[in-house]
Amino acid sequence: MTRPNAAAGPEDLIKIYRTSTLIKQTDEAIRGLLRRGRLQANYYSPRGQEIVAAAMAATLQPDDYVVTIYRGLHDHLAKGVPLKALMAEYFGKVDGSCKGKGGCMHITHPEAGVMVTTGIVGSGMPIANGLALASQERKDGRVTVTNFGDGATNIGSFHESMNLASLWKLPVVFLCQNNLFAEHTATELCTAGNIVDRAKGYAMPGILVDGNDPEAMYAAARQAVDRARDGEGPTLIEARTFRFEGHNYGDPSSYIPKEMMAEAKANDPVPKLRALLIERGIATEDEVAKIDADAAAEIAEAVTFAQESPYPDVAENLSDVYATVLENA
Amino acid sequence: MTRPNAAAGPEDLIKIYRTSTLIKQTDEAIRGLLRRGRLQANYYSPRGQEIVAAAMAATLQPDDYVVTIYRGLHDHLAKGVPLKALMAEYFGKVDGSCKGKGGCMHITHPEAGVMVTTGIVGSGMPIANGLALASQERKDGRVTVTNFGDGATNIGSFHESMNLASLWKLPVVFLCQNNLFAEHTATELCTAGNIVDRAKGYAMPGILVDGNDPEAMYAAARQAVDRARDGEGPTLIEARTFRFEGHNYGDPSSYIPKEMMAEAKANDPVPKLRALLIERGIATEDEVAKIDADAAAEIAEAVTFAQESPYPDVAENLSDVYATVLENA
Amino acid sequence: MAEITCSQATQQALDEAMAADPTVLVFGEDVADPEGGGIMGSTAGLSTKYGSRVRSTPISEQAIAGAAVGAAIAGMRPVAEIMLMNFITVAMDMIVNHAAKTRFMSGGKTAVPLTIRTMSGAGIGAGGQHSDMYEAWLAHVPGLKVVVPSNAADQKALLKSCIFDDDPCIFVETTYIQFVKGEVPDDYEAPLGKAKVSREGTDVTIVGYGRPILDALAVAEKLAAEGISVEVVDLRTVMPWDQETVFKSVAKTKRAVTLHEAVVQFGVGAEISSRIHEELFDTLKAPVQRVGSMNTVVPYSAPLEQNFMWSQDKIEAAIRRTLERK
Amino acid sequence: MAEITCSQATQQALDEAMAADPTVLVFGEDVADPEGGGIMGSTAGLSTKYGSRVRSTPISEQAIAGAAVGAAIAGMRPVAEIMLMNFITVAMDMIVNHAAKTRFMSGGKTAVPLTIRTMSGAGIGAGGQHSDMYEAWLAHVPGLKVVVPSNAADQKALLKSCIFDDDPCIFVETTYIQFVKGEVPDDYEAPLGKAKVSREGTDVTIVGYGRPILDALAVAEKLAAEGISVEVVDLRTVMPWDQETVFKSVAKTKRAVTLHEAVVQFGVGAEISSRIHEELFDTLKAPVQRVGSMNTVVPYSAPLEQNFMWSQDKIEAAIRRTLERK
Ligand SMILES: Cc1ncc(C[n+]2csc(CCOP(=O)(O)OP(=O)(O)O)c2C)c(N)n1
Ligand SMILES: Cc1ncc(C[n+]2csc(CCOP(=O)(O)OP(=O)(O)O)c2C)c(N)n1
Ligand SMILES: [Mg+2]
Ligand SMILES: [Mg+2]
Repeated sequence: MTRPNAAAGPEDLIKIYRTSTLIKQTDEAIRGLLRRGRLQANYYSPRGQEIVAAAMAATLQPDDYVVTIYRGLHDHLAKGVPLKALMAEYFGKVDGSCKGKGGCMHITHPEAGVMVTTGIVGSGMPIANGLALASQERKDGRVTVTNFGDGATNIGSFHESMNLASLWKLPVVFLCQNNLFAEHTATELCTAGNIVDRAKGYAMPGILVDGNDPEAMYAAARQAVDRARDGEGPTLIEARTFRFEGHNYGDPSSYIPKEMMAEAKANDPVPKLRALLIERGIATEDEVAKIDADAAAEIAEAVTFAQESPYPDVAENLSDVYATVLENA
Repeated sequence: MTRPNAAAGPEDLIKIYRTSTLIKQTDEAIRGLLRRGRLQANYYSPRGQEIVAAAMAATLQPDDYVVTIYRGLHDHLAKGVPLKALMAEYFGKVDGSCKGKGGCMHITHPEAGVMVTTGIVGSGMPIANGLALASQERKDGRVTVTNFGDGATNIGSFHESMNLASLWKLPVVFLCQNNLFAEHTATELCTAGNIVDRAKGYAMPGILVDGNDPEAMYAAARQAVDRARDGEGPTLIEARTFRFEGHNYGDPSSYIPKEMMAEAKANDPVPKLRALLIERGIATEDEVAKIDADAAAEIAEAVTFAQESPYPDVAENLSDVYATVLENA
Repeated sequence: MAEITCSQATQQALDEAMAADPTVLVFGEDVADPEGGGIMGSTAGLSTKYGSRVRSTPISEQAIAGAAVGAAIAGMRPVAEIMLMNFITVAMDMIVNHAAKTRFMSGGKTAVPLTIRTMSGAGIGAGGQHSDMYEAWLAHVPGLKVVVPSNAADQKALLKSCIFDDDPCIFVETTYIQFVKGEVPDDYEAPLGKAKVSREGTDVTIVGYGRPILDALAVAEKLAAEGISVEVVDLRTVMPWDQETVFKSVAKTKRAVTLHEAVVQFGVGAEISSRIHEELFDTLKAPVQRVGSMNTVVPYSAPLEQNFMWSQDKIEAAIRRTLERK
Repeated sequence: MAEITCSQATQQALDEAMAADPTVLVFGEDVADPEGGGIMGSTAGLSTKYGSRVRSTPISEQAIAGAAVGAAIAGMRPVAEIMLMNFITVAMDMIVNHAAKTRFMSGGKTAVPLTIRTMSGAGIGAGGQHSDMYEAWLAHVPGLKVVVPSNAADQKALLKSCIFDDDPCIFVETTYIQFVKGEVPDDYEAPLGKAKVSREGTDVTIVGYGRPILDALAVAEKLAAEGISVEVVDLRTVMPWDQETVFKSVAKTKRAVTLHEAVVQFGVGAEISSRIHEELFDTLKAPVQRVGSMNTVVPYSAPLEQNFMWSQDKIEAAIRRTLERK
């Protein structure tokens, strides 16, 4: 069932672009810092997947919940995690989202609805169900979006979560960001059948969409989010996309066919959306240039902030383990 | 693809009946022993599911592998575990299949191809893949059948196993014995969608069959086994059946609608097959009566054997933990 | 005062907690009334009374534990049931990598006030996959609290303490004692992290928890006739355990025996024994002895299972070993 | 003799085992050559050489561990890789309820000669879900063997010992030392269950395993200058551990410190400490000290992580504590 108002309007597209360029530039900044040795971090670049996150977030309310994975920068920024808090967390500083204790793989920022970022493949989904269960019981109208990769669709927690969400009609959206590889393994080598088809086995609607197409992605997201919010239950979205920078920072990506990479980069979704905005007259070159420049300025400020923020005191190792510090531990 | 020779012949039907009546009578004997306090055991009766196991086994070679669950008596007997060894294991005696150390939930009898009986829901499937992987690498032509309940289709290991088996084209048959309940929970309350449909999500053929119909069950099993043996990969069979005695011995089954139970019992598959054999002239009343009597005699002998067998020496607690007894453990 | 079983104690604790706080949710396999209110009846009546706050789940322990983690992060107080302790092996990721660590990894931004109820214990012929006690694993995971009651009153009071605690708690009910009755005073409370001196004594301290406490008390009674005075400390909470009470007791008796159902090797008793030696090296008259089950798989055959388990004889022998030295 | 890294040691052990025995299989995420031969290169070249005996798998740790269990029961010697130790939390059922127990529960009819290779360890900024050492859990499960090498030679020799052992072995490679090089003599062998005295000494014994052995040796070297003579016992096998060697050493030095990466509480050190106290109560001059990581979640921030970890300072302090008493 396609719902009315599922199409992205001009404002939505501008918003998606603003988010996307912020993600793209932040990613470039982080990789620059890593390259120059100014930052040490296990970093999983979302470069190439910006539109998926930006379009999804454009359909969400500020208090909706998001769960994501180590490759989560795009999801974090799209949902509104403040750049300074994010950047400081990457640096392990006390002003980070999690006081530097969680780190870049575990960004949590409830004020922005980012509730969990997990480093264990597939684990976000069962937890997302729990967030959605709370919403269902409280009738708070929130939707929970859980992001995961193509590789994660082969782990048990995916299966258990899809089934439970469907049975209980939980207000959750399962967003599979299919970037065609799980670490170094191509999707078809580790996934029998098509991901989107798995939804049927749980009597759940499945939507296959080009995640790099902002309008298609927005429409798919919108449909799933509205369905969840209306109490009709979960949806699986398989958003096809690509990651330009390999699995983690430093990955030479030798397992990715050269032509595949070249083609993907030729279709870089962020400049493509930029061009589309201008072409359609939704924004002028000056306007998008300003968006780009604003992002750059914000990032520069956040990097400085993060670098200048102090490290947490080592006493932090004993706090937040339990609600109160244990005596003899 | 339906294969030639997939139909059960008269000999097959007689074999299926012989196995079924042995299972049915053994189950009755065990419940009698439990009722009279002559045996203490956590017992999960397969009464009502005899045909599924008997028909499946009729399609297998002696050295094919079987993996099953705590509710496994029917699978064990069908595959040829000697009744004495089985019964002695129930009694925890040294002449049991596993010297009394595993018990009724963990029957292992490699001589009959019964490799694993597990008490952890869903856990047989990943292990079955491993057995099949060994066969594939050794090219020994064996097929592995893994049995599990409807409830087990909602646990992660089911999903991971189905996917891996399909990817690697393992010679394994996933036999879901759908008896409509998982403990006290009706299948539709815990399983979104239809079990058989889940196969499609793994690009695996799925067969829905009336497991209580010996000919239909034989044909389904035959198709799956042949496919596996021919190197074409796994099949999921959803065999609909019913358990007459609730989840475990002593379960009053108050969660099962009375009419449902009455109808199932009215269609008791074992007497039905008996009648069919006579009706079709495959066997005479005398012949089936002799089959029944032979089973009864064998059971009586096995019970006596088991009761007379000694308990294992307590020193057995230290052996078989490791290949050699550890010094300081 | 009426006596109730341990299962009933759980049922009452859940009922009272749900009545007191609408954020308390209960879910697990077969826990709702149409499914019988739990295989032990520990959740009987709750779904009828509290509707969708009580839900039977599919056999999906990761989904169960995960739903508890998520609901807790969102501010609820879920009580999830993992039917038997051996089944936490399929939910360990949720418990260990998520429930335990979320508060710390979020820098205190999200808490996980969940309770996971589970059951286990040998002695009922359930064999190798339905009888294990793995509390030592969980105690080794910073961020978790682990509770193992030994009687109905504590089972009720401690379960409520877990539910209203702001940290993730693993609550282990011992299969064997679930039908044992005990008095539960109305106003009885049991805070987490506090041991109970179940019997006072002067010659040797038994430090344990769960079902074997009953055996410790029986042995203490028996030895009293011989003039051996045994103090029994029921830890109740395994992590964080009440070091103060234990050290105080052992400082007095100068001898100690640790006691639990789990196998001895690498068990909870090792931590307790080590700490006692570290703290009271000069005081101890004899090395701390450890009693638990044998280092083997839980056997099915009845005589083997009895031989495998801790026992009153083994407790008594351990006590006598500590008394050999003057 | 050329020096090789620990990762290369693994690669050589696998290659030699596969060449020697056609029943040896290798599988895990990304282990085949098209996928890079393992994230550390530890399986590089094997799939090219051995074809389908080496397979990259989906991200399905239960399926991976389960396939190993099944293949082992069927008579193969699978070596399965669970990329990081935190991920065994999703495969614990297969390891604990099945691999460990199958031999016993089958009355010896089926054996499970599998090896599970995994990797972990703090100190590389990987944070709360990629750094934990949970070997204490596995040592607490009767039926499993647990091995943690500290150098390339042992990594190679012990891995081969695991592969050709008839019991299920968990082989833990420490992330941090995988690129550390060491000499590996051609004929070097290391049997399971045998410790190595890495340095002889007379005043105090350090009993440990894995990466911290390097720190122990450094501290021993430092203290030697002060005239303090430290014996370093590298257990190598955590379960079953070499009690004979440990007791012999401590009987000589009369003082002991246990050492591992894992958090101290309820860790392997507790078992070792308890056993030493039990056996050598009258010999010990001071209580056994335990060194390990802090009882908290592995923190991300670099200074916090350093503070969390065991360290040479902490080892030295522990040694000095044992020496305070004469
Ligand atoms: C349970 C578990 N197994 C293995 C890993 C190691 N690992 C980290 S990321 C990854 C690949 C995940 O691929 P995918 O789900 O497609 O997400 P992507 O990285 O492509 O965004 C793997 C195998 C893990 N983190 N958790
Ligand atoms: C992982 C796990 N969770 C829960 C249980 C408890 N349990 C034992 S049998 C069972 C029901 C299984 O139902 P189904 O798969 O349909 O098989 P059936 O008993 O009907 O043959 C449950 C929940 C278990 N043994 N293992
Ligand atoms: Mg991917
Ligand atoms: Mg069933």
